[in-house]
Amino acid sequence: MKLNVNLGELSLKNPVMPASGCFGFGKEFSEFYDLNQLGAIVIKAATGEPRYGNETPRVAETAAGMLNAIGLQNPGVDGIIERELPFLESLDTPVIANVAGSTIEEYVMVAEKLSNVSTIEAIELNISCPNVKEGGIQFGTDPEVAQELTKEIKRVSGKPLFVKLSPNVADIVGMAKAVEHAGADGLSMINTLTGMRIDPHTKKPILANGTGGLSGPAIKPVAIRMIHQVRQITDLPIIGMGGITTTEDILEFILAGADAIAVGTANFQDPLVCKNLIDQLPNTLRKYGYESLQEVREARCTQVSI
Amino acid sequence: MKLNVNLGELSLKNPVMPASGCFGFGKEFSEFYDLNQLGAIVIKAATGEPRYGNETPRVAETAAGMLNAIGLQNPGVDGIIERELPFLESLDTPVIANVAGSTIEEYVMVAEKLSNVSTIEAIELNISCPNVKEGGIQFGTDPEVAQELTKEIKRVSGKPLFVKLSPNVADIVGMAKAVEHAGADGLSMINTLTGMRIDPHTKKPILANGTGGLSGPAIKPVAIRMIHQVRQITDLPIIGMGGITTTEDILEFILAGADAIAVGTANFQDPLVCKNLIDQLPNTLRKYGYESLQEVREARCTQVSI
Amino acid sequence: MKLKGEMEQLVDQPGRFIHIKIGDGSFHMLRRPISIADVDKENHTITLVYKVTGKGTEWLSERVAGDKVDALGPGGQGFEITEVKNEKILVIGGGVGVPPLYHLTKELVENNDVTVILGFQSKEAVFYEKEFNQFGDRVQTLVVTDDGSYGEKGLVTDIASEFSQDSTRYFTCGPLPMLKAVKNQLVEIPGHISLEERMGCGIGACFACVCHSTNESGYVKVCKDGPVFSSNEVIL
Amino acid sequence: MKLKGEMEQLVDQPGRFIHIKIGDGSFHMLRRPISIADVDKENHTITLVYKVTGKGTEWLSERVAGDKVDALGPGGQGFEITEVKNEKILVIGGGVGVPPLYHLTKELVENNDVTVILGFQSKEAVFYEKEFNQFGDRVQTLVVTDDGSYGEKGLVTDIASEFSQDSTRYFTCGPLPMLKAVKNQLVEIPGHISLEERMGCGIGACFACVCHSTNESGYVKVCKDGPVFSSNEVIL
Ligand SMILES: Cc1cc2nc3c(=O)[nH]c(=O)nc-3n(C[C@H](O)[C@H](O)[C@H](O)COP(=O)(O)OP(=O)(O)OC[C@H]3O[C@@H](n4cnc5c(N)ncnc54)[C@H](O)[C@@H]3O)c2cc1C
Ligand SMILES: Cc1cc2nc3c(=O)[nH]c(=O)nc-3n(C[C@H](O)[C@H](O)[C@H](O)COP(=O)(O)OP(=O)(O)OC[C@H]3O[C@@H](n4cnc5c(N)ncnc54)[C@H](O)[C@@H]3O)c2cc1C
Ligand SMILES: Cc1cc2nc3c(=O)[nH]c(=O)nc-3n(C[C@H](O)[C@H](O)[C@H](O)COP(=O)(O)O)c2cc1C
Ligand SMILES: Cc1cc2nc3c(=O)[nH]c(=O)nc-3n(C[C@H](O)[C@H](O)[C@H](O)COP(=O)(O)O)c2cc1C
Ligand code: FES
Ligand code: FES
Repeated sequence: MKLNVNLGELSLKNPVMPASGCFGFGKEFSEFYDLNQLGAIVIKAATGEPRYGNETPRVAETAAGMLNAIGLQNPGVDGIIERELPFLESLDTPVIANVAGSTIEEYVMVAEKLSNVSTIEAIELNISCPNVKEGGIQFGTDPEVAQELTKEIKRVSGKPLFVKLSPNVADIVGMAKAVEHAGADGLSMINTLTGMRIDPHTKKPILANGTGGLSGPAIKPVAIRMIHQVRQITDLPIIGMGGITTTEDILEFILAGADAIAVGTANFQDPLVCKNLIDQLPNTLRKYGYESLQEVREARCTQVSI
Repeated sequence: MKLNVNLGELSLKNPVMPASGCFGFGKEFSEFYDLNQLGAIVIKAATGEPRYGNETPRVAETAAGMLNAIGLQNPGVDGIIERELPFLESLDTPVIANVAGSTIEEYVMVAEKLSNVSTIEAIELNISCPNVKEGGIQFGTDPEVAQELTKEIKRVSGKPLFVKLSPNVADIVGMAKAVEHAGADGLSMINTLTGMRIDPHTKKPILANGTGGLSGPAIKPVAIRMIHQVRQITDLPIIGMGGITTTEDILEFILAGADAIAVGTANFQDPLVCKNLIDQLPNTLRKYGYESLQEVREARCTQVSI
Repeated sequence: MKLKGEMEQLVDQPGRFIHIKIGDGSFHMLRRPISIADVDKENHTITLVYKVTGKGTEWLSERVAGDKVDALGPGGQGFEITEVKNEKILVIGGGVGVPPLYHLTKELVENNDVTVILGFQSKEAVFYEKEFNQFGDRVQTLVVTDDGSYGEKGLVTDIASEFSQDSTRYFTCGPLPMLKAVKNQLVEIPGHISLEERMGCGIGACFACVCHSTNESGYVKVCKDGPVFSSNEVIL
Repeated sequence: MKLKGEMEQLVDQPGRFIHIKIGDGSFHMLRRPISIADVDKENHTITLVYKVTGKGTEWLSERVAGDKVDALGPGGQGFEITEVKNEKILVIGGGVGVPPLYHLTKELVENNDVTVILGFQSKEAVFYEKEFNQFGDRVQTLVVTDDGSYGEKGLVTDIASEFSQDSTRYFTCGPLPMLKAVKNQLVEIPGHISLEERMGCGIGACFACVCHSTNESGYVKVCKDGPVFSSNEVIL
């Protein structure tokens, strides 16, 4: 069955990729299956300098989900280019780099460096980071700031740019419009919802950082809603994510308006999940009467939501 | 064990109440247990005129949660006062009325009428309704509109006013400040997150309305985070809700900053849940080393979150 | 599936349902409504017959003898038949609407003649025909399938019309399009319709399961006022 | 709990762990790390010993013989002891850190003399002492409790100091405050510390389980580089 999909200039052999931050730089998962089977690989966020991230504990389980506050730990953009990308170089599947930062300048520097590496076929812009210059307000919750950031990145990067939207906003459609207007080539949605858990024993938040990002099946209905809303106002390719664990979930995301999907938290429950989803997808599509992935995208539900 | 708590002028014998919309007007649950055991009762939203609400299906299950789009079906404020409140009149537990509307005028009218009924001891203002005059934007996502609405209600109502905040915002602290400034006597948080599910068979949203409100354990980490954040900036009493199913959850909400709690979705899984939580609460508090509910409130976690 | 417990004593009418908790813990927050298909007062059991259509019914199908199931009920109003005697009755069922009609027919046949018309999508979907055939002479059971792969080809309404002049009353349960067609066709005799709707509480408190009605308030609740309604009470 | 499977062949060192999926479906998205407490290569089993502290270990405790458990592993780096021979070794355990030390001691005792110090909160919390006593003459096992309700009163460090001059090396596993105290006290002999941290992936990909380190990158991953580290590699 034909599972291939084009996201603008980017051709994927199938719509399934691991989500940023849940797959490291691929090495560990390559011990479980051949990474060439994946539609694409999104690597962990890169920042200008190496970061240690937050203190531990950094993860906590929640009902049908989890919280994380890794805090962008990574070896820095240069470290990634030197030590992590060589392993991915020979892969026959697109590698998408996730870019983060605390200032517009940092984002731009990281995006520029990664865009110049041939292994990287697209950039995913993680705008859920706190903007230190603006006193910690996320880049992802102010449409004007997101617009400016997107424009600056487009200026230095020739690679397709996917802006990854934060769900912690009242008006996701406004955010999508802003970044499309600024030149985004696609959207990734959604990042995590901000959450917290408190330990009744210690009376303190479980995460050392206090709050963390909620991911997993718990947030799937929010992701589906946002993708559906945004699909009504744009033709940009959308990489959908948020709680995917089954091939039926993939179908739901594509019917909502996604063109490809990313799997995050589920990799922790089952390291083989991406491979298994790809293997099972043709049967699921047939079960629901489709002969190709393209047919599902055309069957998209375009009812305007209220 | 002392479980009583004062929410401003309102005295509750214990901190557990059913959440609005999940308990009707109490009649059905009174067949399962004596409603006098409850700390309070929050009745279903009232609007100016009777409403049929949305078409069905109105509910859909999600991972550790559910979506609902009842659409404010109710017999109208006069119908409620005539036909529903008499049953609650003789109860020895405070009844809190939930007020909704599509315009400021409608809200004010409903709140005024309900405030004049002696059975009603407090008003909960449901600002998650779309504002028809402003083109459907929710009252609950614009701090200025919420502020104006709160002020207008305070003008006509002498009863304690709890404003129920919507979580579908980027800045919950700003919303809380706005309504406190306008004279709110307390906060209820949180209402549902907007979500959607699509049926792979029909390719359409499961809910006739398209989107619906996500509730249940899935949203608990978002509720805890928002209550914790808001508690840092206000001393107003907070009624916490969002996914409570166990006494440990209650403890987590109170440590986060809530003074009392409401149980919504869990009533559908177990109609006896509120009674059981009240019965079990003393043992749980003891297990974690508390001798009264007041002690838990004092042990609140005041670490400022990031 | 058979459930043993005290509940059977409370099942005073056919057509009521039980509301079943799925799984442990709080992954599944909504119960599933399933009709009571039969009652055995001697052995204290009730019988459920269901089709696996999703996670909840799948979970149910994995229970083994001796497992405990958390069921709320019997809920709602069933088929009111204590006064129905010496009539010629039409019972029309489709798909998962068939099970409660078994219990209904079992009670009706004590005092009435019954013609049962069961509709299914195809031969593979047919079930419970044998059980209906065991009722003896006073019950005539006919099966139709959409594709003609079993019984007559067509819809239940295609044959219902043959029997309508002769009948004094009908009872029906099945998918909404079938119920609509039956209601529109059989306008001359009193009808009793059992509805399906997605439920929240299952006890009348949440307003999830309403249906438009000709009554004063404009609605009925399927879980509490129904699932069985008289045909002129509901607007389908 | 004993698990049967093929995994035991892969357990080359004491101190490694397995990562266990909790429940069916996706209510519990995170696996739980549990140390391998013993290996029986003949019967193809591994032994786990755990304390019920939450939903996951509660679920584990409800498994009955014959149930299947989805376990990933063995993960990480254990205690490297192939070169450790003819030494006098101090093994220090606290609480749920005790189980992996059983497997460790079993292997160590073949070529070394071992002093085991186990610390618990109170008499009720003491476990596995008997098992350690079965190792015979080359192993001396001492128990301390915080409240003195069993064995000596005090902390493991209180007695560890008595043996430190005499010992060539220590191995330890337990709660973080204990590990810190042990590391700070036993600075003169080489130490091997097994850490606990909340985990996401359990395979080194998510950076959930890091610990500050003296190495070049400034961190180690407990799930992949550990859980066992040499005492001068980690900053506690
Ligand atoms: C009064 C009543 C009596 C019923 N009696 C029977 C019966 O005897 N035998 C039988 O096979 N089925 C019966 N049904 C339908 C049965 O409730 C659904 O098939 C079942 O709930 C599906 O659950 P699931 O988890 O397998 O499917 P899923 O699709 O995974 O269910 C998800 C959610 O949707 C709801 N839902 C899905 N389909 C339906 C439906 N058709 N009606 C109501 N809710 C639905 C579920 O209750 C659940 O909340 C009855 C329904 C009602 C309202
Ligand atoms: C390498 C390693 C080996 C371990 N070996 C053992 C052992 O042999 N015996 C034993 O009893 N315990 C052991 N633990 C601790 C054990 O992992 C936790 O007790 C267990 O995960 C608690 O799960 P729960 O669901 O019962 O508790 P909950 O508190 O409900 O767990 C919620 C989440 O927190 C995590 N968590 C909670 N406590 C801990 C903890 N102390 N360490 C790591 N994660 C935690 C859980 O994994 C889960 O993700 C080990 C931990 C690690 C890291
Ligand atoms: C442990 C962890 C780390 C993550 N790190 C990143 C990151 O570095 N950059 C990013 O854009 N998103 C990151 N995310 C968000 C995921 O990419 C994804 O958007 C989100 O988890 C929702 O998908 P899921 O529910 O399938 O996990 C992270 C998520 C998790 C759970
Ligand atoms: C079926 C249903 C109906 C609801 N109706 C109302 C309502 O009328 N007014 C209101 O303020 N909140 C309403 N809510 C929101 C709840 O009161 C509560 O804030 C929310 O469900 C979170 O709590 P929970 O997770 O315990 O359900 C409704 C929720 C559900 C599930
Ligand atoms: S399901 Fe709640 S009113 Fe019927
Ligand atoms: S748990 Fe993921 S890196 Fe250790």
